[in-house]
Amino acid sequence: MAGASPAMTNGGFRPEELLADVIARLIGDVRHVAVGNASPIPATAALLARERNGNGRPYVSLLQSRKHNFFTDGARELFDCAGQGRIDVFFLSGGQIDGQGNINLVEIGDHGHPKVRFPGSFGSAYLYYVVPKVILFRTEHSRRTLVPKVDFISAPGMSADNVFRPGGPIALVTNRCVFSFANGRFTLQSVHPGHTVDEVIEHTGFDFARPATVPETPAPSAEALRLMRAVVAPQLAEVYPQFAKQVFGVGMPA
Amino acid sequence: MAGASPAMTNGGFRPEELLADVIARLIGDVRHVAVGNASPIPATAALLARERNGNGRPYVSLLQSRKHNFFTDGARELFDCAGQGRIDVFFLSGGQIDGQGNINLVEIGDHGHPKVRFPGSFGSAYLYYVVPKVILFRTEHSRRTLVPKVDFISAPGMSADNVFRPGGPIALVTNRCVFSFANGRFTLQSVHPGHTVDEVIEHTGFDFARPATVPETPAPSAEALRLMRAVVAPQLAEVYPQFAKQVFGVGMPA
Amino acid sequence: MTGPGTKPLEEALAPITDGCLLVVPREVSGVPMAATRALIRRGVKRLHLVALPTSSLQADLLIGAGCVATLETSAVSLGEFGPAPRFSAAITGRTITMKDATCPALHAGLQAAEKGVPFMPLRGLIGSDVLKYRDDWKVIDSPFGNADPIVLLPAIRPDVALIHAPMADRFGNVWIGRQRELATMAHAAVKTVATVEKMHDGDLLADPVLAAGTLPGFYVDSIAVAERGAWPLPLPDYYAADAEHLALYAKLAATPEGFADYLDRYVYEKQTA
Amino acid sequence: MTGPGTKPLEEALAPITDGCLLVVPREVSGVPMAATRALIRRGVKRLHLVALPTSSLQADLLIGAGCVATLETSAVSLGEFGPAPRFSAAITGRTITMKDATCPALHAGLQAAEKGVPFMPLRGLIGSDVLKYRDDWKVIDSPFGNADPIVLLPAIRPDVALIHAPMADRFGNVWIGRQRELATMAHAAVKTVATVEKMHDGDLLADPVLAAGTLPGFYVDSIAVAERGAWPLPLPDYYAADAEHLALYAKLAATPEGFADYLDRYVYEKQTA
Repeated sequence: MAGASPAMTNGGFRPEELLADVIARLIGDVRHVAVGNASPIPATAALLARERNGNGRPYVSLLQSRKHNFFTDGARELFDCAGQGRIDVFFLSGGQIDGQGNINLVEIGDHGHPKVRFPGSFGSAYLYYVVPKVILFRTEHSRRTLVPKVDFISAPGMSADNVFRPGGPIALVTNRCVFSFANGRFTLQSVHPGHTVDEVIEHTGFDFARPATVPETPAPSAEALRLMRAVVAPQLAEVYPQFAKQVFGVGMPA
Repeated sequence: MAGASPAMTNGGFRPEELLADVIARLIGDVRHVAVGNASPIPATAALLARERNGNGRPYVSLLQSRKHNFFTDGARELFDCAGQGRIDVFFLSGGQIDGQGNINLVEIGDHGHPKVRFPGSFGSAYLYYVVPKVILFRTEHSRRTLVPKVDFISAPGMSADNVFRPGGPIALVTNRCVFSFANGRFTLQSVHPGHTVDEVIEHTGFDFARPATVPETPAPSAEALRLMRAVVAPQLAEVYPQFAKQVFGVGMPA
Repeated sequence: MTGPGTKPLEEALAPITDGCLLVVPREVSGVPMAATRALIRRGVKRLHLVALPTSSLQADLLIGAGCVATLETSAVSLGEFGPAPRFSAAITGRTITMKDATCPALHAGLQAAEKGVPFMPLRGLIGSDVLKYRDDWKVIDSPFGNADPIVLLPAIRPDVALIHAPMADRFGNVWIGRQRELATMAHAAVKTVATVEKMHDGDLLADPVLAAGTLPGFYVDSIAVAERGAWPLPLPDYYAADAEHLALYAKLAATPEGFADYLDRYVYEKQTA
Repeated sequence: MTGPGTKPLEEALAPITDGCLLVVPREVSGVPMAATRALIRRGVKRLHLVALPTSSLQADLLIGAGCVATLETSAVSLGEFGPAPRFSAAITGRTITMKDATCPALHAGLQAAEKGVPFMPLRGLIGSDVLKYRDDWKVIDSPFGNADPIVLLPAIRPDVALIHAPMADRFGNVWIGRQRELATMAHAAVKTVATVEKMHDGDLLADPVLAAGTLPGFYVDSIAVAERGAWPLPLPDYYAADAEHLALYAKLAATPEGFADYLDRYVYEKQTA
C-alpha cells in the first residue's frame, strides 16, 4: 500500500483486506485461479475465494508455493495449462498501466536507454492473451503508474480481430478504486472507503468512463475477515512470509 | 530366418548369431544404440557390441525394455533424443525395401485398396532422417521383399539437398548377405557362409553394385558366441522371451 | 482439494461416448485393457482412436469388435506374436479409415494440444508417402536457416484420454511414473479417465518422491480400480505380459469366427463376472 | 552403465567456459548458488546467460560480478526483497545486452532444442514490444485455421545447463523430482553440469518410484556434491530461503560499494574455506 495509508481503516479492517475482498468477488465462480510471483494480495484473494466456497474450488495455484500448487510438469506447466484453457483467472500488474489496458513491466524511458528498469515482462506477454479473466492490480494509484500511454508494451490490453485472443483484462484494482475494463476502456466501478471520485480523477493519468453516481466499494464482511485472518493467512506464510507477518501478524509454520 | 535355414551351420553357430555378429561390427565405435520394437537380432547385436567393449559403452536402449532403457520422459524421449543427435545407430526393416533404400512398412498394392497391410511406419519416417547410422535388416531376402520400387514409401533412402537430413541408411543385412549403402545405391559387401553371389542376384529384385570378388561374411569368433550365449541371451529374455528361448534356449529370469 | 473419487468401471467410462476422439497409450505404457473390454461390452461405436504412438491388442480388439471408425497411429502389431489380424483385415476390407502417422508426429500433435498451439513442427517426413497421404499436414519453408522445408502437424486435442496406471489417491491424483506421455495425453485431452491397480492411502502430491511421478487430479475426470487392468498386456515394473494368452489371441483372431469366439470367452463372458 | 562420478566443484564446472551459452533454472527450481559463487571466484566472463524463465539472486550476482555479456530472460527480481539492483544498474548503465522474453517463450525455445526442431510456435506476443524488439523471432500466418498470425521462436540450444538437485547416484543419474524443466534443460543443452545435496546409495533408475523423477546420467557430464548448494535460495521440499540473508543482499547490492562488500564477504571469502 502507499506509505500514507492507515494501518487500519475506521471499519476495522486493513486496506489489504479490502483489496483482497474486492478481488475475491471479481474472481467469481470459476474452476482455477493462478497467482504469479510477488502477488500477496491476489494470493490472499484467491485463497479467500476458495475458503469461502468450502468445497476446495476454485483450484488455487500459487506459482511460488509447493503446497498450493499441483503442478508436477515443471515450471512450464502453468503456461501449458493456460494454453489449454484451464486457467480462468490470473493477475498482472505494471510499472505503468495505460488507458487502453496496455501494461509495462520493463522500463521507463527510451528502449535501449531506459531511465528505470523494472524486473521484466514475466509471463504477461502470453497469459494476458489466453487467460479469460485477467485482473490488473496496482497498489500505487498515481499519475506515475496510471499513464496516458505506456513507454513499453509488455502486453497490450486489446488485439486486432484476427489475433487469437480468448483472454484479456476485466478489471483494475488499485489502492483507491476499482475499474472494470471492456471494449478497450476502463470504467470506474467503485471508490474505496475514505477515497473520492475527484481524487481518483486527479491521480489517474488516463481518461476513463464513470457513471453519474459512483458507489463506495463495499467493506469486507465479518466472515470474509475471519477467513482471511484465521484460515488464509497461515497458508500465505509459506510463500509470502514478510507479507503474512506484516499484514496478519502470522509467522512461518513450524 | 527363412524356413529352410539350418538350425545350426557347419561352423557351429546359428544363423541369428552370424547376423547379430555382423551387425555388432557395423555398429562400430559409437555412444548410443537404440533398438525399436520387434527387433531381436539387432537387440542381440547392440548388447553384444556393448558387452564386447566391457565399459558399458555404447549405451543400449531397447525400446520395449524397462531395464535396458534409461528413458524417464515417456515414449517421446527416444525421438527427442534422436532429434538432439544423441542416437548414433538405429535399425529399420521393411515389408519391401528397394534399390534406392526406400522402405515400406505400410502396404502392398494400391493405396486405399491394399492387398496386404503391414503394421505401419512406426518411427521410420522420422528416425531414418535423423539417426546417422541406420542399419536395414530383413531376414527374408527374396524378390518379394527386395523390390525394384516399393509400393509405399514409409521413409525414403535419400532426400533432396535442401532437406535437413543428418541421417540415413548405411547397410542392409539379410539372411543371405550384407550390402552397404552410399550415394543412393546398395553395394554387395559379403555373402554369408553357405550362400553365393549368384543366389543373391537371383533373389534380389533391385540392381546393386558389387566388387569383382565378393568375400564371405566372417564367422563370429568363439568369444562373440560365448558373449551372446552366456551374457547377452539372458538380458534379451525380458523383451524377447520367445526369441531368447528359441535361439538361445534361455527362459525369462525368475 | 477434492477429486473425482473412484467409480465402478462402467460408470467411470461414461465420458467415452460414441464417435468421440479417444487417445490411448502404446502397448507397454499401461494399456487400460479391462476398460477396453468394458467399452466393447457396452458397444461403443464410431471411435476416432488415436494410439500414441502405436498399439497392439487394444486397437486390434476394438477394431475387430466394430467400435472404431477412424484409426490414427503409427503401427498396430502383436509384436512377437505376429501381425494384428483384425487391424489388417479392417484395412484390406476397407471397414475403417486409416490415418497413418509416424511415432514422433503423434507425440508432437499431442504436445501441441498440451501447449495450446495450433501446430508443431517436425523434422523428417519430407518425401515419404506418410506425408503424401496426410492432407491435414502442411509443409512450409522454415523461416530459420536456409528456407529448408519442414512439416507442421496440427494439434491433436482428444475428447478423452484413457489410461491405466499403478495407483491413484482419493484426491484424484494418479501415479504414472516414467510414462510421462500419459501426462501429456491428459493435458491435451478435454477429459481423462484412468483405471488403476489400487488406491494409495494418502496424498500422492504430499510426498515429493511420489509427486514427481504423479498426474494431478486437476486433469482427471474419473477413476476406477481395475486390478491387473492391463492384462494380458504388461504393466511395466508391476507385471509382465501374459504371453500364452497373447499367443492364443493371435491364433483365434486370425479368422472372424475365431475372433468372435475370443470375444465370447474373454470379453462378453466377463459381463456376468 | 557407468556415469561421470562426482568431482570437486571447481572441476565439475570446467565445461562452463568464457563466452558460453549457459542456461540456469528459475529462483525456486533448485538454483546452483554454490556453483555460481565458484564461477564468480574463477572469474568466468562474457556469459550468454539464459534464465529459464526468470531469475533472482543468481543472475543479479553474476551480472554484478561482471560475468555476463548477454542476458536472456523474462524477469530478474528479488521478489519480496525488491528489485534486483545489479541487474537494473547494468541495464540502465548499458553494460549488458538484454534479450527480454516472456516465460513460455523461453520454455518453448528450450523444448524446440529438446525436440531437435528449429523453432516452436507460441500464442500471445502479437502487438507487444517484447516481440517488437526481438528480431530473432518471426511471425507467420498460421497455415491452420484462419491465417491468424502466430509467433515462431527459434530453438535455444545451450552449451551448458547448470542445475542443482537433491541427489545423484554413482551412475550419474540425478533426481530432479517435479522440476521437469531441469530435464528439458539437460535434453536441450550440449552438456549438463549438476550440483547435488548428496549422493544416493544405489541406482536411481532401479526403483520405479525414484526413476520417475530422475534425469538419466546419459545426459549429465559432471556432478559435484554441494550441500545446501542452493543457499540462500530455497531447495523446495528440502529447505527454505534464507530470508535474512536475502534482505542483507538487497540492502548491500543497492550500491556498487555494498555489492563489492557482499562479494568479499560471501563469495570470495569462501575460496579459502
